[in-house]
Amino acid sequence: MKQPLVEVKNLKKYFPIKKGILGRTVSHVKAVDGLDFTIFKGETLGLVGESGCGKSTTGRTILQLLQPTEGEVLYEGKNLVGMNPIELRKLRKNLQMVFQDPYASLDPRLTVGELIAEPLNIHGLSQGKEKDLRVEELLNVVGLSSYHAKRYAHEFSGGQRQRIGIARALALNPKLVVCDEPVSALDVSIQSQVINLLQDLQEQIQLTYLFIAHDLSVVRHISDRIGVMYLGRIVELADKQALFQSPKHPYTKALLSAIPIPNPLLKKERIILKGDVPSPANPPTGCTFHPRCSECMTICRTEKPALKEVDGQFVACHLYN
Amino acid sequence: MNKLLEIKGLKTYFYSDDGVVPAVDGVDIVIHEGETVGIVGESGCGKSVTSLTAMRLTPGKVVEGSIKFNGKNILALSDHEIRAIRGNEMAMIFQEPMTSLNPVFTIGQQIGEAVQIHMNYSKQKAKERAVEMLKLVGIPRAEQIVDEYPHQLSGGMRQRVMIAMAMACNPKLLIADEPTTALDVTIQAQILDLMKELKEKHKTAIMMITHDLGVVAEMCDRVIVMYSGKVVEESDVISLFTNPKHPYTQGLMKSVPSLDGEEKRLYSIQGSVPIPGSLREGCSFAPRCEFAMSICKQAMPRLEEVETGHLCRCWLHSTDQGGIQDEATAR
Amino acid sequence: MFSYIIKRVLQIIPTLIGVSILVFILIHSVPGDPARLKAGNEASEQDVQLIRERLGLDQPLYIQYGHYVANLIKGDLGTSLRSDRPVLQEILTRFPTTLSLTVMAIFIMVLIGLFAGIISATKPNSSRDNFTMMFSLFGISMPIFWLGLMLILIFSYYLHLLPSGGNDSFKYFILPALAIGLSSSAILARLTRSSILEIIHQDFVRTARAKGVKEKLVIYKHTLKNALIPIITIIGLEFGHLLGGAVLAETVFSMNGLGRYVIQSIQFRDYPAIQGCVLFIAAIFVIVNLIVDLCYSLVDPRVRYD
Amino acid sequence: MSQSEAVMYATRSPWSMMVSRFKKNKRAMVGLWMAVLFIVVALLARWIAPYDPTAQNMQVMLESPSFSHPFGTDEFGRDILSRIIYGAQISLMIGIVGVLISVVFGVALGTISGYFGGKLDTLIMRIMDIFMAFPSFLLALAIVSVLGPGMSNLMIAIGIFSVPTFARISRSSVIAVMNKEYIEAAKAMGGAHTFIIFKHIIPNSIAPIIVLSTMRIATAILTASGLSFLGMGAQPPTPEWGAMLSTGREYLRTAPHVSTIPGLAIMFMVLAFNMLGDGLRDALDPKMKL
Amino acid sequence: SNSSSPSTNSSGAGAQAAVEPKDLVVALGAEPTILDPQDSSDALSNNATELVFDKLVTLDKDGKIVPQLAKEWTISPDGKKITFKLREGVKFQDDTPFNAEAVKITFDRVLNKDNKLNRYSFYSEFIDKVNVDSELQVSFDLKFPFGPALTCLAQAAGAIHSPKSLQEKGKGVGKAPVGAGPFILKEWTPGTKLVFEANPNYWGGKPKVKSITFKPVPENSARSIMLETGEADVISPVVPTDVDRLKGNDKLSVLISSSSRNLEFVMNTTKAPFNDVKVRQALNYAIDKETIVKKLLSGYGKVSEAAFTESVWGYSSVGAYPYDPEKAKKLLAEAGIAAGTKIQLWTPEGRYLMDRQIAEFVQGNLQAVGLAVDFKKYEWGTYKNITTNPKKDNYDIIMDSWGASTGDADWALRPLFTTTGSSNLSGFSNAEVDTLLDKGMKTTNPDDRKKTYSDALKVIKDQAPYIFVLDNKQLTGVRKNVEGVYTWTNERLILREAVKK
Ligand SMILES: Nc1ncnc2c1ncn2[C@@H]1O[C@H](COP(=O)(O)OP(=O)(O)OP(=O)(O)O)[C@@H](O)[C@H]1O
Ligand SMILES: Nc1ncnc2c1ncn2[C@@H]1O[C@H](COP(=O)(O)OP(=O)(O)OP(=O)(O)O)[C@@H](O)[C@H]1O
Ligand SMILES: [Mg+2]
Ligand SMILES: [Mg+2]
Repeated sequence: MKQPLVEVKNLKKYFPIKKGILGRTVSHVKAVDGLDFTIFKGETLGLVGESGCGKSTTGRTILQLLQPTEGEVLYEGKNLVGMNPIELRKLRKNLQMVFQDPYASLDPRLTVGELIAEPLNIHGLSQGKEKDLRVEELLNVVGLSSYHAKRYAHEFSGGQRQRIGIARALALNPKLVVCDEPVSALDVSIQSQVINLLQDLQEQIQLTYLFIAHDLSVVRHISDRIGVMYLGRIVELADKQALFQSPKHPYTKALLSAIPIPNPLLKKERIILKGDVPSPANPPTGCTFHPRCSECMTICRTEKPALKEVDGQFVACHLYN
Repeated sequence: MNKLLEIKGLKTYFYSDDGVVPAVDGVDIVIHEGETVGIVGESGCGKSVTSLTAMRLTPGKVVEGSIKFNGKNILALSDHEIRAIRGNEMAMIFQEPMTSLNPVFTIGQQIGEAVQIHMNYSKQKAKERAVEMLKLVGIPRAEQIVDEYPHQLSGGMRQRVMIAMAMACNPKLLIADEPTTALDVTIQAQILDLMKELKEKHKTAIMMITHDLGVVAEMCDRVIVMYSGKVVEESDVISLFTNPKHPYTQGLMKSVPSLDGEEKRLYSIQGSVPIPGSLREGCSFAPRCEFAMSICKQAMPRLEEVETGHLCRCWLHSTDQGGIQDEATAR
Repeated sequence: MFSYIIKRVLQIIPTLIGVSILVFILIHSVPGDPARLKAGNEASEQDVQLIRERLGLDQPLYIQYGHYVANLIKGDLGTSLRSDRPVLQEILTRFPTTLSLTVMAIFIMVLIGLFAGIISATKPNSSRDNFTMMFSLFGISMPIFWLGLMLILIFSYYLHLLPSGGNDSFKYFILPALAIGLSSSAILARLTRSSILEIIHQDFVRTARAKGVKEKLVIYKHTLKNALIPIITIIGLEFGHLLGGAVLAETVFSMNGLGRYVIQSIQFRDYPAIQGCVLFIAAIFVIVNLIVDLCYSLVDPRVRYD
Repeated sequence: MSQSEAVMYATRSPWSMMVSRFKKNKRAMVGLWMAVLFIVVALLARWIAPYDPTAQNMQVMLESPSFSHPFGTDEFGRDILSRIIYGAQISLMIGIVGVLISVVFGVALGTISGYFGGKLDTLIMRIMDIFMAFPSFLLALAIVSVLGPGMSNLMIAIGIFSVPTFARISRSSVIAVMNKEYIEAAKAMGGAHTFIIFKHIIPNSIAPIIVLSTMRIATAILTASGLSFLGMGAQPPTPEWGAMLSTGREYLRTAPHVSTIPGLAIMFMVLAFNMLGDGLRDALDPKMKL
Repeated sequence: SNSSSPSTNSSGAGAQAAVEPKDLVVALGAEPTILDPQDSSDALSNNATELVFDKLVTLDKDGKIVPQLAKEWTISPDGKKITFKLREGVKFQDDTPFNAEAVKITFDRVLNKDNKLNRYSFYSEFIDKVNVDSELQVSFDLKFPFGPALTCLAQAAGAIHSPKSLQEKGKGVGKAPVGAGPFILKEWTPGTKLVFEANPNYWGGKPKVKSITFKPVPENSARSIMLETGEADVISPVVPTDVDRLKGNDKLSVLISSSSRNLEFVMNTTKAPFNDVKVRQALNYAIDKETIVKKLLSGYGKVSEAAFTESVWGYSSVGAYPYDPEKAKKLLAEAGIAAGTKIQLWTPEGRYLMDRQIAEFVQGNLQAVGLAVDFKKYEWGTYKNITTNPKKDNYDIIMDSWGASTGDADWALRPLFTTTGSSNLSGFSNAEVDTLLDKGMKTTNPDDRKKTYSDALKVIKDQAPYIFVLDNKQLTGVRKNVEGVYTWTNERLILREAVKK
């Protein structure tokens, strides 16, 4: 029934830290440290976690914008890692990205029309009149109109820009769209417009999303399954209902309880975590969460827990051994 | 309860080559002693400018209105007198803990500076006070941290330092301009917790600026909703959440995806926030409002008390139709 | 910190080797024959040949370079073809003049530039800002040698206040230092202004004001210390500029400094002297920049060398 | 939406916004007009110069400014006004051609260095470091010594002398642009290197180069006149301003105008380009570190 | 710079008693290079060596040969041997005695090719051997009877070193010379100053000034100002444009003395069109020498009337080509030179007095007679290198200047105009001139010699390989309280007899 679109296997991305006279690599930032998951066709996989935990890096390595250090990314069975550049460029049509910053992701020197036509030009898809029509069509799809095509990105509000970004991503009829915090820079009232748009599009053209965000309520709203990341690893991956109703990992529990609820009558019990997220350049031994974990055991300090299935949810925690 | 801060009819405009930007366009705010007032609204609606104006720190020009703090007319004070209030009776924490601390001075120097200025502490005593404050905001190793520089701390710790700095002189009013927006949820929870604790301990009034309704619900006693330079709704927190009056407030609440309910589609307010200065007749929310009537496009409604303690600026709830004339002649 | 210095010093070496090769190639491409110049006008071809042999100029270039480098490693910059003195000695007798000139010029530049920059940054777009910036534009646009001549014309010829040339005592340095210092001070003024303006709009300055810090302290304590980084950088870079300016100033003011020596050496095709001077100047320049880098850590705690 | 609405809404490209910001800057406009004036004078030199700039007339040597010779005459009785007018051609040529040379090479090296990074970057930047280790004026001096005096050599020397600066600025500007998400977006769409470089990197990193070029024209004119002053620039009787100043130095006491006037000419031309560059910077990006 | 000893401080001198010898400050255009008289030939170095060293014979104020370390001399009848009787009781500055051995050691050093000294060929050309006849008698064997032999020995290069110093210092004598002269080199700060102190034991009596300081001041105007302000007592050279102003100052005077140097343009006679004598004459007519002297040199010079100047022995005026552009054009036309023919004119800058200016003016003159002149100014180092050989370097017209340093017609003409001359830059080759100059060199009878040279000068004028422009004047600025300063025609500034009041 569920067909895998992308399979990520043991994906790692380390950034070297250089030092010394010759700029030797002395250690690594383990931004992504061994991920295994599958994105199924037509679903939305949400990815949450605190800042710096490796969400964006995951998205970028999957799209081969960053060369993974290790691991495989299978797109419809084909490994994208190490694929020859020409072939990869062709495949890119199917894999697109919507960026977090609607201000930085559009070249300020191009008009909106040119921006949207750019992917068509790169892949030589359509010319002349046909191209103009396609641009107009894309603009309409994202709720803008063709007269916007002559204007520059800086003349648009954040929400509109994000729509332009989405139109660009859609131009090539992609299969997978990686959305890297597409709404976190937007105001609440605009955010819902964009989320609705993304959802509508998914329905209309069978898109698959990898949806990265740090706002749990947004992720919950849009995703089918959710992965929770902590320091470069997935600590819990589950169906959204399951995750919210019965979070297994202590970190997930704390995360869920930390969200302020817009209801003054509802006072809930908080788990307040101690300290900050440790640096991925120097992660704690064993379970990387153990220094902040209230249920930390001795084994947690030494041994990395693997991601295991517990009651239909995947958890990486020694509590469930 | 005593009125601590009373802002009346405040208008702060920016004058530039491109024209006038009425960033704050007639705002009334009252904050009582020990009370936490939330100010919500979309980006650019004038929240920060309002708060900065309260401390007379805005680069804009106050064209109208009055600000009274603790009985003093803020706008009429001499530079010397206003400096005596800043950081002493009225303190501020900002959104960006990363950039709000001076990178070239130690934490201790920066926290100590305020007490040196306002309480005539010696350097040594100021440092002791700094350590004390750091401990108060729950920073471990306070004795060491006091000699460290901002870049050596994480975002959450820096925001704690900011709070320590603001609280160093036991201010009566703490203005917090989106104090947790730049932080992660787990850290945000820590900071909010801390603020609540401090508030209880020191009876400090807080002006809490945020766009996160969750934070408002959790922290505030009273809420002021701003839209495009104006207050559109004001009420106590419970009544606002249970019974929002203004269509904008209603829309805002509905567009946040909830964590328990199960909605297929989010409610969304169409259109986008107006650019301040793009002068328009009528209610500034009218172009986005699904209940907009013809009058809405002609005149700006007044902020009226529609229920006890619940004020709203909307023709739907207006009892005083004469307001049309009033506003029209005022223009 | 120490290892950082070592690292930086080691990094200088390849640069200096590059410089030495570049200079060697450059100067040997300059047409001219030091032997002929040394022999004088009345000399016959035979005399010239004798001298050429004596100076070792009859050998192939790569051998000459080899000799040069071999000596260099021993710390020997060679012997001037013109004067037969060790090049290092020639340089060291002249360097104090250039150094004093440059230091005085830097002093003038910092004094005027910093002051003017602060003056105009504290009241941007006021008439005093406009005046200062216009003044600095003029300063940047004035040719050093012309300014020098005009200073001579006014202060030496008309007013008889200061000597027009030489390097005997302090008063001889005033005009040349002014000539080169003024244009650099204009550059510094502009940079100071823009750095202060940039810093003054940053959040932490607002924080300081919110604490009730006096406006003067906001500028001189909170802003200036942050603005100092680009200012220090430009002082380091200007050092090189000033060394270049010294070439002109020393010519205009007949000062016996390194700059003029370089020109004389070029004119005489005094290969070892040119190489020596350029290497020396390049080394000084690189060292000054190293010092500048180290100064960063004094003003900016974020800069750490380890 | 209708056509008319599209027309009504004047779109403002980054370029047109820059132009309007520039126009509001008084100093920049003065600079622009001064530069234009110099260019016009240079172009029309043949028609507006009252005398042949090289015609000698020993009868009127070293005359002070007068009605027939508004700027006076030099040691050969040549009309200084005419020489200044023709000199504008030369200074502009040296400035503009010199800077063009540095722009072409500097931007190419800087862009390659910044875009591809790695070993190539290190190599290019180390070579630039070597050039930068010379005080710039000495470098120019050395290059003219090698090439010999004369206009074209002067331009080449001036050109080479600014290459490292352009390479550096362009590299850092490219790197800044490389970090922008829209470059990543272009990569994600499958854009090839050349496409990204020419379509996105260069147009977005060129602003500092434009500003630097204008300012470097000023520097180039100053440097060239400095070299001429040392006798290593233009050939006499070419009316190069620096050379005029240098030869006039002999008569500083008896006929100060001979050296004062070319100096003023240099200053005002340099001033024009500096003001222009300043204005461009403020219009393009006031935070630009130039 | 070093802390200056009180002896070099000139400004404070005014208050001292009149009898006390004072310090003399001399500002010169450049710095001496090497104070080894046999290894330097430039005037500036020689000005200094003339203070430190004595020679066997020297020139007096008027350029006559007079005894110095030699009391008297005899020339053998065949003219191939000169014998000197030496002055007794003379000591070098290092207290070693002066004797015949010292003379021989000094000359053997320069005559040894392996020492590769600058003046090797100057002496080796005619000196065969130096013999010590006795403690105080020395004789020179010549390779052939050489007319100007004594003149050559009177040149700076004839200076006698202390043998001890030669032995001890080797090549270093150029930095620390020891002679038997009236002044001792005390201090040399390169680029800044040289200080010479009076030699109290000088055989000719203690000098009248306490010290002499040389300062290199390349800027012409700066030198003039130093003289005006009293920072310098003597300056050399003075630029012609400053002379009138300095003369107007009643504390100063300007010595105007004749010079053996002239300034000329050399035509490359080995190539067309300059291989045509008509062209060469035409160019001679084309140049307005009168104006050059009057305007550019403010009158401080003289239009050349022969290939060398009045102050050189053997001079006779053969007349200058008058300025006649019409005639020039006619001659050019006769030679078939079309108007607009391109020729090149090269000049150095800053080497000779007003060199570039004169050349620039000459360019104007040549253009006025219809030639298209491509003007090129070179920096001296380059210029020297590309103007050594008319065939190889293929120039058209170059500026040159020649100072017959021996003050004798032989050195003024032979190197330039004989076919094999060492400085024959025009590629001139004329059998008649060759014979006449060879004869002149070997003749000892002064009248015969004079006649021979007069004939040569006429031929040279007619053949016109050069355009002789002007004879230089030496301009020396001196404060009026200084006396006893004079110049030799070969541009040596003689300061050993200076008195400062
Ligand atoms: N190009 C890079 N070079 C070095 N380190 C990097 C690079 N990109 C990311 N990192 C590091 O990798 C870690 C993960 O970064 P990433 O951007 O994936 O986090 P994120 O989860 O997307 O955070 P955010 O929510 O702030 O966007 C961080 O510690 C970051 O500093
Ligand atoms: N220094 C200034 N010059 C000109 N306009 C300004 C200035 N500061 C603020 N404004 C304008 O005033 C309006 C209100 O700004 P303000 O910072 O108060 O908004 P805000 O409600 O705090 O928004 P956010 O949630 O993004 O912080 C904005 O439209 C802004 O463009
Ligand atoms: Mg991210
Ligand atoms: Mg704000």
